[in-house]
Amino acid sequence: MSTTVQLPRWIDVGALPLLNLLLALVVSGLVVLAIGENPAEVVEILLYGAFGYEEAWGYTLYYTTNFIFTGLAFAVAFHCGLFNIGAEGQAYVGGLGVTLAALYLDFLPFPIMLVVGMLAAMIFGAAWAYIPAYLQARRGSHIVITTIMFNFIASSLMVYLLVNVLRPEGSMTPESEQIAENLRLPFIHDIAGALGIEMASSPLNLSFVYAILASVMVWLFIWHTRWGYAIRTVGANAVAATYAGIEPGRFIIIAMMISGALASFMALNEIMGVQHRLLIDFTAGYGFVGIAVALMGRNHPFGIFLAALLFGMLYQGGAELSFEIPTISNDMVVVIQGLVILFTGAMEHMFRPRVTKMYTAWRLRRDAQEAV
Amino acid sequence: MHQMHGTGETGAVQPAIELRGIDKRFGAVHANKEIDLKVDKGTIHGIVGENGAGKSTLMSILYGFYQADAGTIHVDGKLCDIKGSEDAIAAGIGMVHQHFMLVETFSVLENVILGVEGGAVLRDGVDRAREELHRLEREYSLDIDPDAIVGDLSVGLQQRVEILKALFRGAEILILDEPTGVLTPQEADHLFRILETLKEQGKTVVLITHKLREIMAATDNVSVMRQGAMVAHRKTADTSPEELSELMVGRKVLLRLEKEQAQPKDTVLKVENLCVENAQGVRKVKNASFDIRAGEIVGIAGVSGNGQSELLEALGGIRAASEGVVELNGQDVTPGKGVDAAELRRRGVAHVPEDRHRMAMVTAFSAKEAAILGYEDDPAYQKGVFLDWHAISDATAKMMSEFDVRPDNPDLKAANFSGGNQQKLVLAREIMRDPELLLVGQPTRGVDIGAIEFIHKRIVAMRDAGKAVLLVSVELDEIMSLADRILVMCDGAIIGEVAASDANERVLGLMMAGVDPSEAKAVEGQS
Amino acid sequence: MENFELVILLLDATLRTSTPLILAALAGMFSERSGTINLALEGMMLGGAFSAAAVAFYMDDPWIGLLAAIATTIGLSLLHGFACITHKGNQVVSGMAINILMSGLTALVGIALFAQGGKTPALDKAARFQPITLPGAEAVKDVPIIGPIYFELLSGHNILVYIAFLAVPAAWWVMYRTRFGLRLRAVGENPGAVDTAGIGVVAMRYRAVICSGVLVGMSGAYLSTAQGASFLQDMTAGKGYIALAAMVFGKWRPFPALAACLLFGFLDAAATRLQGVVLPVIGEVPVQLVQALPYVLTVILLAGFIGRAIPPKALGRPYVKER
Amino acid sequence: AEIKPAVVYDLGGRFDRSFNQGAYNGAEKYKEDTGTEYRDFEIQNDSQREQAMRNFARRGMNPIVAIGFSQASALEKVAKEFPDTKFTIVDMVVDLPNVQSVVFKEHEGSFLVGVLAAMASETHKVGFVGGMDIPLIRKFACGYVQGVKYADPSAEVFQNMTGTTGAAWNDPVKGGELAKSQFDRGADVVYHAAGGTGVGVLQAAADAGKLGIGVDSNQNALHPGSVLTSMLKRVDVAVYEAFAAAAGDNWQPGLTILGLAEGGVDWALDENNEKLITAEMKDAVAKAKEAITSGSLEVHDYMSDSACPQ
Ligand SMILES: Nc1ncnc2c1ncn2[C@@H]1O[C@H](COP(=O)(O)OP(=O)(O)OP(=O)(O)O)[C@@H](O)[C@H]1O
Ligand SMILES: Nc1ncnc2c1ncn2[C@@H]1O[C@H](COP(=O)(O)OP(=O)(O)OP(=O)(O)O)[C@@H](O)[C@H]1O
Ligand SMILES: [Mg+2]
Ligand SMILES: [Mg+2]
Repeated sequence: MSTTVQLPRWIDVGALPLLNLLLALVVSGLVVLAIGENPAEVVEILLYGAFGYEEAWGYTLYYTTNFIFTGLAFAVAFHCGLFNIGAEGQAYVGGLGVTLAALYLDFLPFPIMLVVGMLAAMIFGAAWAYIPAYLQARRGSHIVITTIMFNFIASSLMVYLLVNVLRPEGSMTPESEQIAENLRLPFIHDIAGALGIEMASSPLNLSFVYAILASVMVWLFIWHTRWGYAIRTVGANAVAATYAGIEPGRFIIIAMMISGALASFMALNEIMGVQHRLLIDFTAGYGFVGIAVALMGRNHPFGIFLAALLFGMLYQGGAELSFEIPTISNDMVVVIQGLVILFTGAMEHMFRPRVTKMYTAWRLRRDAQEAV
Repeated sequence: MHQMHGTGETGAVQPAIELRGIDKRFGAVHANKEIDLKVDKGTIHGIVGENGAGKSTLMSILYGFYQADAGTIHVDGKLCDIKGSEDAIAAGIGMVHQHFMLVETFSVLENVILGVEGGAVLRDGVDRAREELHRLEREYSLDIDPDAIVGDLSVGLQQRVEILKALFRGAEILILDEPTGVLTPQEADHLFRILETLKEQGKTVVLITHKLREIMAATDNVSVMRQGAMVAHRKTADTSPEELSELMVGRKVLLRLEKEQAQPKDTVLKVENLCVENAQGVRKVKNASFDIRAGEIVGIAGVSGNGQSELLEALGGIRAASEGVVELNGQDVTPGKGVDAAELRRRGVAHVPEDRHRMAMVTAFSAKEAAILGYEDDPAYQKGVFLDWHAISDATAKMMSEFDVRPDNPDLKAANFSGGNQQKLVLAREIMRDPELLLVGQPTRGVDIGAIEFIHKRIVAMRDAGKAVLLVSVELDEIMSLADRILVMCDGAIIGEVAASDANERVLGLMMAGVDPSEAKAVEGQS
Repeated sequence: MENFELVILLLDATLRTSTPLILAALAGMFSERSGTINLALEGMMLGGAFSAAAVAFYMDDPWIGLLAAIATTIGLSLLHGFACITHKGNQVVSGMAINILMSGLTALVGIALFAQGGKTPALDKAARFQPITLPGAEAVKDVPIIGPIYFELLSGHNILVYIAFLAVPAAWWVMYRTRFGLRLRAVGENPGAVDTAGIGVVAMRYRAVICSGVLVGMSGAYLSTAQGASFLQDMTAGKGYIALAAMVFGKWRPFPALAACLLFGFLDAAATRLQGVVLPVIGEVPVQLVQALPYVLTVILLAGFIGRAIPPKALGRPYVKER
Repeated sequence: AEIKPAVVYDLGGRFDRSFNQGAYNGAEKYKEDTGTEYRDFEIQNDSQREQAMRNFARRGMNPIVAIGFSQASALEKVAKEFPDTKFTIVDMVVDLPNVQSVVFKEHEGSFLVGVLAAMASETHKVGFVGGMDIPLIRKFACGYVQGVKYADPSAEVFQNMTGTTGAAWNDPVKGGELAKSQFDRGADVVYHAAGGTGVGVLQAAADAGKLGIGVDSNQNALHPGSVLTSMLKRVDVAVYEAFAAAAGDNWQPGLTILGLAEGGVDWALDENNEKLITAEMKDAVAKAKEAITSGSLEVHDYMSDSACPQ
């Protein structure tokens, strides 16, 4: 495709993903029809569930927060040419960091704890990403497989710790103790309340603001710093990077650690923000959805924000859906998710050649006319 | 290589291949423009043309690898609808691709039988193939162990496997795409002997090459391509290298460059006993020692693949030295010992690699992003912790205007510039840094005539400004017109040095083929 | 003697637990040797398990269930192929998508059909693969050594277990001794070589993923109609990924992959039995450690500390001729 | 009064043929009896508990019955947010003014099936397969062991837990493997307290021609002739009672403990297993039941001191 006329941005990052998304939704609609429900009704409930009332907004944005973090995590690694499937494990281990900090450093005052919790998550998440990164950079192990393996290893490790180490005496569930009140991220409705604005209560918390900040920082980092430049060079052409004196291995490790740190921020939302304790599988597949979010958002923070919002909406609206229509369980949302990933991610090239051809033909004709 | 016999009555015999009106576009690139070509049976037919002229594309269409947008193919006078390589093979066409099409983990035998296994179960077919292979090996003296793993073989031997593949499939017409680019002179000689044998057996050979010497020595007819079009057909006997090169580039080839006598000053680069290994651990540079002084251009001549690329990469800090010392202005900068490409750049070494498209360009970047590759740390491009895109844009615009890069839009994606313009941008980036030492490989490969003159002048101007230049080129003309001193490399070693004033093509050619310098001069003296 | 019995029983359990891994690992091998990454094993296995259980329930015949499973997984393979081979999509993303899709779809369809929260109804004897007693097994039952080995260990498994173990030499033979295998391996190493040899790359890769589908379908059917007696949501519980790890661990070759599956199956069987057991020195065996061992071992292998696993060269790269 | 009741099931879902299904049956029965519609929700992962309860509460569902100990921390939170909503939690104690906690004396019921298991066993070896390894399940195991020893002091009991996470409730393949391993070691009766996982245990027993013992709901019908009996834990009663009490305005917060005496636990006898239970067994178990309800026989509760008498 490189030799054809470059597609304008609005087609490349706008129309094409939308076309694919539309197809995913049409197929989802067919699935709904197939199980004997009315797609129009489903859409209505989905939208109502996601945006129809004040609290819904809070939930939608709460899910969005997770997806922004995992989407950014995937994108940063992707700019370095790496396929990080390990956000799930990195966030999980990041959650361990937050929890340990909260349980053992609970004497720290609130504002300091906000920073310490974040650092703890980052360090743990980045450290978990470091090993596959090192193996890729220095020993050539394929990062896709190692990060998958590391998800499972993280899962076993965390179960072990939760069951044998972190579970409070006498508790039946493998969960850590609750973290102290003053170490929790404030809910947005509480903040608003303090400012005199009445808001419905929802799990939306300060980490949403972190997510927005993180998006801006990632944007600045990737496109406006030397390291970001180096990372993109390694991703686009590792040979050229070596030529330029940018050692690919070093930036593979840097990019993966940043990626792991971003993934770990999901733990801030879930643990410091909402659950207030470490629990089994709190990552709930958000890490995997992050792949779709990043791909749909063309690995750009703004696109990721939009895609994260879409998935946040699907999650929240989907929960509503399973409440409203008993035959449609939460699994419907999982199906839609799968279809969206399939069509916008795996089949993203489906329309591209045709659209490119059409556009090229149109351009050539226009240029010819102009030449006359 | 011995002289060819003329083909006699051309036109009387049925052409083995006839292409009519072949047209092919890759997106916006018009790779083949309504091409007509006739290749006579039992001849060796050369095709020449600059990089990107469309030679490989044309032959790949004939072989069914690509599909033409328009045009017809006739084999032995019959219209042949070639939809894929399968049809081409059935029509008796075989091709040795520029980039080999071999399965490296397979044995020679497995590679040869792939696609013509002779049955759903391998055993019977394999035994028969082994015998047939033996016969072919003997007939064409293509010695090779059928059970060797192809990945372990040298490039020359891999090429034999490709030829065997074609012959095993009963090819009557054999296409070879730049077969000698990767060969040692001895291997090349052997190849031409094989081609000769093929011709004697009545087979037809199409030979693509850049080397006019080979065309003159080995072919019966020659066709010239330029920018996707077929511009001329000649009987080899009726043409000359001068005419062919003029046809290839579209105007008279440049004459010697006007330049002053060099005024060499202090030694800038000192290389002692440098050894470099490639990724497979094969020693490609063997005990190279030389130095370059400020105010001179040192050229390195050699058949490509004789270690020049590795030498250049090592000096540019990309490849580690396994032995030896490199000093820059008296300081140790031996590559791999704590010194990398970035460090060398900081110390004033600019590097224009041979394979610019792959190594010096990030085609996914915009032109201005590509224009700071390697110099992204330059304080001039920083604003606090951020990159100063305004400054970078201005600098890029300056490079573009000075080196006439078209279109002069710093925001355009690098991939959307033509090959030649991408190269000009790389040259601008490196030369405009005003470095102490310029390492430059194939500076004019693929750029147009106007640009060649301009680039040559810039390089000489650098020399005159007291800088050191190391020039690697396979074009003897270029070496001879630019360099003040010429080092000849063969099989990884620098086998001799010739002052530019004493150099001529024959001496250099002999030395490049590995003949000892004194002997080479003696041979030259006799003629 | 008692220890001997225990070992036999442990190995017996190993055969049962490694069977789905073997079938799925071979499935992965066919796909990946042709150059198509198959992360979708997990989802395909799930789809196969569901179809097998649902159809076996309606038809009261495990064989029809098996066919349905295979049909389903072939369909999924074709979907994977359509995304990655035809449309040159990202193979990893396609695999993940199929996994997620199947996790949801099996439950959704299950609820729609049976209204049991995504489960299928329990299958009765006639609808499941039953243990087969090998000839003479009863006779030697009480002979020391031979009895336990033949009667306990080798005899008394269902047909799919035997199929899985026979599939390994069969796969080896196909891979290394037939024209199809030669071309399949070639297309995973250098599709250009296959193309210029006059063989269609796309068709070849499709055939490979179809083989993959057949095998992984059996693996899924084994879970729900042989080892288990119904389908339930996410019942594969990561077995697809373990199989993938085993395939990598076996360096993309049938017999080493078999060894890896047996090892991983053994670890699983042992973990079940080691639970709560206090061993000298180590103390109580952390089950999680044993569970994580396959993954840890695979990572160590990939890191090149024990041998080297070199994937097929063209793995993960769609075949693009005209840029 | 008019009520809008809701049930939140634990992992495993309403058709686990066991614990959650008991709750479902209770709710269904109430609906049949009174015509009152109810809402229910099956959670798929831990993060959903809170949202599910909050969703119900926000929609004015009342009372809300949460099934399973895992719901405790989520319920605690939501109950505080909705002080006017009545919450009932089964299997766990949450001390709040608007929460009713219902727990069972599973050890007593398990004791009874232990007696039956010991008497049915010919090998004097019996097994136990638990779900998630938590004190609650050890409580089942401990009561069972006591029952077995009561009837046959020389009998041996094998014990296995399926896992340590919620997934352990829903892994019949693993359950089957565990049961097989116990049969391999000579057991001929296996009792499970493993939710959905237990389906695999009972299946394995039926496949091997041995006996299984069901739990929570009456599972005798799953494999007639192969399920010796089921330890009934009347979650259905708990749910039914909670609904009924709320409707009758006599719903009380605080702790309710349901044991043998209260009819909260029992063993199941129906046409599916009547051939397996001999008169002698019936007598023995009746005697034990009488002794326990009268207080003359005390079954040790594992959770009282995290230990089981050997
Ligand atoms: N890889 C590519 N991706 C996108 N467009 C390309 C690519 N290569 C070439 N083009 C477009 O096709 C046009 C022709 O390119 P090509 O490299 O064939 O030029 P050329 O005639 O060889 O010019 P030059 O002599 O400068 O190399 C260019 O102007 C460019 O816009
Ligand atoms: N597969 C392809 N996809 C897109 N463009 C291509 C492809 N192959 C070649 N081209 C373009 O077609 C033109 C002709 O290329 P071709 O390889 O035929 O040149 P060539 O004469 O063989 O050059 P060289 O001497 O460098 O081998 C070039 O501009 C090239 O960039
Ligand atoms: Mg070419
Ligand atoms: Mg060009």
